[in-house]
Amino acid sequence: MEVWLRTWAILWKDILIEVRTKGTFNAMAFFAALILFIFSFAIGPDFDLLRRIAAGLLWVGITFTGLLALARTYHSEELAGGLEALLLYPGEPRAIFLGKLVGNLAVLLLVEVILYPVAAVLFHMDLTGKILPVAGIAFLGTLGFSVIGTFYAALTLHLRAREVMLPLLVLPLLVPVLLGAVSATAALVDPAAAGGVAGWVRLLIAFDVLYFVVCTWTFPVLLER
Amino acid sequence: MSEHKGRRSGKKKLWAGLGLVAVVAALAMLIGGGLKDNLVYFLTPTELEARGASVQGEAVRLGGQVKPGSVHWNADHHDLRFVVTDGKTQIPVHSTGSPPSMFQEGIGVVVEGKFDSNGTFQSDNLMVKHSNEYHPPTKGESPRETFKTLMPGNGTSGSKD
Amino acid sequence: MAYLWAGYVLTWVAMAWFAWRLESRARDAARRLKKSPRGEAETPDARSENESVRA
Amino acid sequence: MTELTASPRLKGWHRLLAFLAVATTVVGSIIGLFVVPPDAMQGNVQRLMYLHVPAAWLAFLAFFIVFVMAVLYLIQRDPRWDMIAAGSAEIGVLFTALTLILGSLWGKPIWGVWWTWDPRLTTTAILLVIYVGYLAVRSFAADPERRARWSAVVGIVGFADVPIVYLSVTWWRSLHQPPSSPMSMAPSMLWTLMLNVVAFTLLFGYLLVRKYQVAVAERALEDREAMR
Repeated sequence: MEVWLRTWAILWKDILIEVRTKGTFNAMAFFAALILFIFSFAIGPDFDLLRRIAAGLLWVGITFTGLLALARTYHSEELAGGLEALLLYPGEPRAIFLGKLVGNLAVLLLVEVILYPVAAVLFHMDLTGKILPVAGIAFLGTLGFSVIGTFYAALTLHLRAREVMLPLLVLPLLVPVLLGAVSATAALVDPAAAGGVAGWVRLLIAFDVLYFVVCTWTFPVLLER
Repeated sequence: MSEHKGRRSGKKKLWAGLGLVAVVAALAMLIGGGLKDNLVYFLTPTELEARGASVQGEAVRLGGQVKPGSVHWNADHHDLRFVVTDGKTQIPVHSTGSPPSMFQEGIGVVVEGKFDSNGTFQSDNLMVKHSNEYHPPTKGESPRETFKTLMPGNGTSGSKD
Repeated sequence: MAYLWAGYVLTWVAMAWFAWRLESRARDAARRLKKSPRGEAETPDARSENESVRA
Repeated sequence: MTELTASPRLKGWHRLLAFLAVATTVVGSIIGLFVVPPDAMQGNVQRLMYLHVPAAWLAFLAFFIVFVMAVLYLIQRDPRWDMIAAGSAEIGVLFTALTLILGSLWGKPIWGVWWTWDPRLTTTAILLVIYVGYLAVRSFAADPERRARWSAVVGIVGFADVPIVYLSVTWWRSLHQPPSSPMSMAPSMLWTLMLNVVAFTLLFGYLLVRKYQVAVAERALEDREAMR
């Protein structure tokens, strides 16, 4: 069980740093909302169109904001010397991955708590009575995003041009996850959308599991020496 | 020490086994689980009709067979009308511009567009879906050449060969 | 027919270009390996010296 | 690293492979273009199949080798596995791009479009981007040991997409036709296709062996430079 203890320790350390330094959470939430504002303003008053593409725009916002969050995943360690500093943490390196993963997941979910109501207002999405299933899909999508993102953030940490490399590596792998999240949300909000919700949720779960296992397995390789 | 290590590697094996099971389950879910209804590139006429009025004015892809005998091609106006069927439901399609050279009666097509108010499917993009069968022309038959059929002066359709 | 020929020509060109680039890199590496055996100087003098030694 | 250059095992291979590859490719192209009859439905454009299908096969083969070599590298940490993986990935990217372009050239006259977001096409494009990312990781990592380790991980995670590409046509309703089987093709066409698959595979063998030799030589040069 020491893995869980270490996971918690790393998570708690990051939370403390975030709270004490009044981190970037506010700015990130504002950025995400700003993206939605710009879209809804640029597209104009075509309500039908807005409603149909709402889920897609929402996830564009989440993706961009998420990429910002991911780039900062190992920020505190970086200031102390990069991945080498991470290696100083004793015990199972997978705990580092899990701790950082939960951290990213929590930050993104908090952003989404703000983002979904904003999107509902701007894009005329009717969420009444569907809040739980929509939240479930948001969780599954964000989980897949965070797993791949936390993993590749560690990989790109010491790469040249990493600001470009992180999205370049992450986005292709995220296609199935984003496809599932967008389509499932759209199917819930707009009953006319293609396919049932169940199939998309299955796609999401399958890729979440696949990515989680492969990334947790191979993460220690990234932290060697 | 060795005992401790043995217990640890046993635990590691347990986790690795669990991971493997999870991966296999995920892959099985992708292959077997009802994704067939979701990851569809096009809708069949029956499915499209089942959607009813909800797809009015919404861009969709419709896929099916060109019903034999339903093709009307106006070469002067590049105006093409035909019926797409899946054996059960039939949907009239209207398309402008030259169709792909493979277009003929009985062949599979995918059209992108939307329903107009008359219930005719207005196609913006007409694509031909060909089968995975390949064979040389039989004796006396000449192979089709691209852009020969359905071009001005060629009458209604290229179904005769 | 234009599509057909475009496809074939493009494939041949792509293959030839890739192989040619590879071969020139191989030649270059082999030349440099010969030139500076065991990390010695790369001057023409040194090379001829080495060759004479080997001969 | 110097003992790598000393190993003479692959020395003469590439010439034989190069000769065989060129010979079979020339013969395969001539038969595909002029000897075998055109398809009854599609006419001469169908001859693109003799390039498109072998190119796609090579792409799968190359990425499979990247995957296997990545796993081997992570187990044994032998830099030679990494060199093979790197060469294979580069060849794989070339042939994935060729597959897409040839498919596009085939699709325009037959389907009527250069490109559409069909599952097969989409997943193949994603595959290309994933392995371009793999090569980018390699080019942006300076230290050889780290480069090998990181790219191995990228190769393993990225390979998850390959079976999905292959099966996408049978799983999902698409515009792309399902893979042909010996039953659905005339024998003469099948043999031409097989010949071209062999030709492409020989070419792959030659390119991979040569890539490996170059990698070994350049590594030796790097080490000498570092020793100075």
